[in-house]
Amino acid sequence: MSTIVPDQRGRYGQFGGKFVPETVMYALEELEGSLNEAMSSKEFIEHYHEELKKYSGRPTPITHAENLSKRLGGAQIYLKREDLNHTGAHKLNNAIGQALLAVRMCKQKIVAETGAGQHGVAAATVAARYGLECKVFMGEEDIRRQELNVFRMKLLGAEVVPVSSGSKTLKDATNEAIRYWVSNVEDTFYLIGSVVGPHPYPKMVRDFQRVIGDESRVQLEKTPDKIIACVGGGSNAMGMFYPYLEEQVDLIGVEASGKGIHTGKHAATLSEGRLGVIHGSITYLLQNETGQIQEPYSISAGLDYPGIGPEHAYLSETGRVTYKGITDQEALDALKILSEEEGIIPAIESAHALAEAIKQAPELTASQEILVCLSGRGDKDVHTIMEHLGGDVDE
Amino acid sequence: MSTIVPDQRGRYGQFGGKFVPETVMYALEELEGSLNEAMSSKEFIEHYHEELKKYSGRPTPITHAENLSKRLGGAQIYLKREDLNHTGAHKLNNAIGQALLAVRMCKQKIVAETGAGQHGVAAATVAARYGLECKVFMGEEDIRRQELNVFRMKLLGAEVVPVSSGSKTLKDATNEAIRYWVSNVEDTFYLIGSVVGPHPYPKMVRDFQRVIGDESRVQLEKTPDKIIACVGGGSNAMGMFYPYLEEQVDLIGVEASGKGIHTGKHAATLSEGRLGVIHGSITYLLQNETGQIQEPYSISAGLDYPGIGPEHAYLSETGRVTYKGITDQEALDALKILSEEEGIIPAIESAHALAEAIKQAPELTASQEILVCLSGRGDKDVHTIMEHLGGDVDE
Amino acid sequence: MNKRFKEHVENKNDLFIPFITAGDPEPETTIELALMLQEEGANAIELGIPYSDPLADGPVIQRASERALKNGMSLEKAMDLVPKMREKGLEIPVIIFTYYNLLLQLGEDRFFALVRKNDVDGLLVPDLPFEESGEWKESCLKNETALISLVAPTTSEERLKKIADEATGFLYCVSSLGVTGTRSHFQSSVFTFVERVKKQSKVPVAVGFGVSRPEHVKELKDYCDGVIVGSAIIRQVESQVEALQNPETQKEAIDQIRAYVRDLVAPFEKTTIHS
Amino acid sequence: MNKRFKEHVENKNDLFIPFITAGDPEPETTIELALMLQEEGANAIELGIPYSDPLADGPVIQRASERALKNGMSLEKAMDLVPKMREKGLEIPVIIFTYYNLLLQLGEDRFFALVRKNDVDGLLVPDLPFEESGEWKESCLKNETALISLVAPTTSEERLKKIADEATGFLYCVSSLGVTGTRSHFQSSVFTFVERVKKQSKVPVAVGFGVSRPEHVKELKDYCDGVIVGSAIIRQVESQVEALQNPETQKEAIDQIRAYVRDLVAPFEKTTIHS
Ligand SMILES: Cc1ncc(COP(=O)(O)O)c(C=O)c1O
Ligand SMILES: Cc1ncc(COP(=O)(O)O)c(C=O)c1O
Repeated sequence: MSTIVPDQRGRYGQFGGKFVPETVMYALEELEGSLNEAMSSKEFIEHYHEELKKYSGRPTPITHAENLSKRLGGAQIYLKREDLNHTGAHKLNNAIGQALLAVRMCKQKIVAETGAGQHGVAAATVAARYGLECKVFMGEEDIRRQELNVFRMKLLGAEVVPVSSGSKTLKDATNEAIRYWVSNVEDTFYLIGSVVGPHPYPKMVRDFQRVIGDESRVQLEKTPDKIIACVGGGSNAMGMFYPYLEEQVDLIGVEASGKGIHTGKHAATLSEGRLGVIHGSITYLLQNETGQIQEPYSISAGLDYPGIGPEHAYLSETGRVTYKGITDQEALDALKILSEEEGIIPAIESAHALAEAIKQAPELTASQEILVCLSGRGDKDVHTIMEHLGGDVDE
Repeated sequence: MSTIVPDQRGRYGQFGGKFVPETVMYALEELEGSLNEAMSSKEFIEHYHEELKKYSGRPTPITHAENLSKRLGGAQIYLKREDLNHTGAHKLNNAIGQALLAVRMCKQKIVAETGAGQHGVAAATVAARYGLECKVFMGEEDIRRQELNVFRMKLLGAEVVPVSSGSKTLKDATNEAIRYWVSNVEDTFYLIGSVVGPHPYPKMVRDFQRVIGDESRVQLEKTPDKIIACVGGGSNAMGMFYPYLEEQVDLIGVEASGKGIHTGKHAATLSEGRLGVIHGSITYLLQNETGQIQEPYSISAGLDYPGIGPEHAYLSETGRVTYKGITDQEALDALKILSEEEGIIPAIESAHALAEAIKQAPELTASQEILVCLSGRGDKDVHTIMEHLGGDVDE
Repeated sequence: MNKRFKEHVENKNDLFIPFITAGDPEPETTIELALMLQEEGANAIELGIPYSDPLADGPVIQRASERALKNGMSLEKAMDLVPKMREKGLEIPVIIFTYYNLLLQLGEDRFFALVRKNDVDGLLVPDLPFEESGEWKESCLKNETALISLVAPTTSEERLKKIADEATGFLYCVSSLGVTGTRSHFQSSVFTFVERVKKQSKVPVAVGFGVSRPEHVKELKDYCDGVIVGSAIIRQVESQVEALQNPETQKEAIDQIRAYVRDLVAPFEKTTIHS
Repeated sequence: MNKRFKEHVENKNDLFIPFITAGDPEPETTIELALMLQEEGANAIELGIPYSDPLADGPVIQRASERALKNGMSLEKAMDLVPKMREKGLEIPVIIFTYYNLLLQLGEDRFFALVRKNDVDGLLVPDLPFEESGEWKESCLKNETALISLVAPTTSEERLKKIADEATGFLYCVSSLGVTGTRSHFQSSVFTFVERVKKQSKVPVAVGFGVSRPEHVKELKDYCDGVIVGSAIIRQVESQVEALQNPETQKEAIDQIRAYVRDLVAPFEKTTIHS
């Protein structure tokens, strides 16, 4: 990892960049300038860390999953507990950072996209906390599926704007958020929820999420043998991996292979996608032959994004990170195992990472260690799990 | 506070004691012995604190509610963030302690009662984590109302036993749990969820919850002017107050006055109850003229308990703690204000404490401080809030 | 010592002590049942006071409590039933079985005033343990009222001695851990336990919790001085609950229950009033 | 420089550059619309390629995209329409308006092969900013294809200069921040902005985004060299979408749209083919 990424143009190798309408270029330049200024301001960094600590409850602990490790009979599994963040997932780390930046840039409004509603809740939360107006774009289909998160956002004072274009889900909500931003760049900050979008977003989100990996390095006595994280857009994984890129450790990202790659119902962007442009960035994405973006599928609303952060595309290409696929069923099984063995109900997203750990642990010895990023809690998914596991949960 | 409570008989002044069938006396004696032994074991205490830290994510932070304080124009309001505990409330502090004790006592099973399901989830969680079988008794009426928590418990591997006796709610679930315990004292540990029940439960639960107050004392630079906590059975309040009993600080417990004391639909045990025996302990309780226990009412499932921990009854009698009532509507208003001002959706229980702080803050100056115990997060209540606030949440 | 206890319980064996819930399904029935039970050889009646939260009781007695509460029964009203039973010829002691909260609310003075007025013979408070019972014991002594204590298999030797030393009326052995209810067999440990109690006790030792079949009575007969029968009888009441409330069928219903009781206590070979 | 641009756009003013979505509602209509627009004085046609994620477009053009996609339109098929338009008499330049991803998937070589084969005159890629466009600009030059650049009110002076320096065909001024769509009035800042662009530009300067009323055209006329009209025309198409697909009513529908267009550009006082 000798090259510094991203480069001046916001490229990670051939990935990334700024593929946006001219109307947004100014806002991106402004953002980049303010971001660089803020990130080198001791006061800003301190404020950000203070809020992480006193508001979101960081550092999140690392829990040794002793029962699970014993059951698998291989490596020791450790869980980085991002589920213990305020609002229940790693998403808040980034939302706090961006919202503080928005305030520093004297923006009065934030706009965000959301799929399952986790990032929307995080955005609404920081908007309330830092006195910003907040609009969250959300597909009509997702609004229907995620009623409770919609209400949480409203309770937090945010306006949830239904998106009826396209497939009425995350990618369309993102388009709509960008459209809104384009029309309101002057007073509005676009708070993106993952390491996606045009430069400098992927870098900014990574830098606000790297606290996950930074803390882990301090908390663990030694570098683990493997680190595993799920990848939707890729922010929890980048946050976890980034501080470990130069270390001797296997890094494994896990995509959702949904009902199985062969069924076409999946969100396995890296294994099934082709190079293209989505939401302002060149990366891999799921698309048909002529380049129309395809709707991905996963049981977990946080993983069904048709693209992937450009830095992941780069890390996949360079081979530094290995990417695997986990199906709905494998994730559900892992979720059930962790619940019963350790009393932790993970988000279905996080259960994908866990499922991969469960596969790999038996191949290691008891003195080896796997660190799993438990990106969020499963409370938000209980309805979905109920539908899928049905009555047979206690058998 | 010169007298040491409880005394040998488990009495806090005239309150407390062990009013249980002879069949349980042995188990209480055994428990008391093991508890005393464990609490003086450095190893046990360390293990308990290690689990609080690495599993539940303690210490929980104290958040300065700056926007809220400004809006109220009086005291600075600080929030002790018990909502950031694993599973979302202070309940886990106690559940971890008791479960570790159960393991130390070589019990293989735990039994617990639950109303809203928060303690049930905490019990199921620690049962999974420490390898115990778990039965949770829950009123049929509550099972219907708290479907998601029921499923969480099942997912965690616990058996949820429906209780159809009496009013089919918390007090009946408690009776049933005690009955089960009576029949299975040899291998079963009864994990009570609040500072109620026969001695040594109120003391034990308090001692496992005092971490709330102990941490607060370390975290705050000075002793606040007032400390406010809600009171169902009274465990979060006792945990918060206990380490401050000898300090110069107003301590205020908040009961649920439901739809208003005059309507009879409330859970204001201290103001409306009479001395009596409930669940093995002499304390104040809501009862009719002849001594039949009455079903309390509150919008918050965690506060509608017809009794109150005996130590609270004592602290009320001695005047050390003042107890106030907050209505459903006041609590809902407070919940909405905190959500919008600070991006924190509190449990409706906790919102009762907050509502009292909102009443009292304007009477203090900006250099004075009120510490509120934010006992839990509101996610579990979103359905209830939806029903009550309906469509007008964003007006 | 209360004269009725002296006459019907003291130094006796083959004691048959049935439990009925006052006001289940309504007060009249309770009186009739008490009389019938005396006719079938009962040595004392435990008159259960219905309570909203009967945590020592199993589902059968809980339901009886609910039925009685629905009809407005209370501790005070239940005690007022006793003279009516006496009027109709009840001679055996009546023991008020009540949870402690009901006593607390009525108050010690008022309770004992009622004890005296209504000629009540004993008191059993399942959730008032030995350690907390001092004051009540004194008042009971003063009022010649037996305060029945319970002992359980888990009761330590030391405690057992203390309890037995101060026991009045009879000692109630809980046959197994658990709440009241009926079970199909006794564990052998029950017999060892009862022998242990017998050794300490100066008053008769009766076994309760789960006695519901003639075989139970037969099994226990040689180890103790008697049995307490609760849920088994209440279950009979429950099965006749409609018939008991209809004046035309009431007698028949009582006789059905009588037949069950007669069968149950047959091993005692009692000389009953009817025979 | 492409000969059609030379003839119809270069050094011209009162430019009328309409946008239509290829294949909305089906390919035949697109051809007819292009011809009608030429008849009404269009100086060039922007042929929009439907895309699943048209993030620079407002709801009207999004819906047009969806209609066209449903009927299987693609970048390749859209380019194949151009010779058919020529056959029927289209003389003005045709500019392919496409999101970058579609270009990437088709590939540069294949795209320019199609450009040559089908005699396409220009290219506009709303999400390919100046910094990333170098390679495509070269190929465009090589293929005598204008690469139309956009400038916005927020574009810095420095950037504007760079963009204007390399502009070919015409410069597309975004009249306001926002996506395409129609608005009721222009802010005065628009005119200052357009003047700023005019100063830098060596090619004609056209204003787009929101032009939908004759008053708009009148207002803008004196500040710039022409207008681009997108959503306003597509909205007309949308309102005739049924009629356009019925051979019997198609002509009438097109004439309805024609009437709207004629009215819109009336302030230009064009000598149109029909008149
Ligand atoms: C709990 C959780 N984990 C993971 C993700 C995926 O996002 P990312 O890949 O950016 O971490 C989400 C997105 O909503 C999430 O909620
Ligand atoms: C969040 C929360 N706060 C408070 C309570 C009340 O319990 P206690 O008074 O024991 O703290 C509960 C009980 O379920 C609860 O869930």
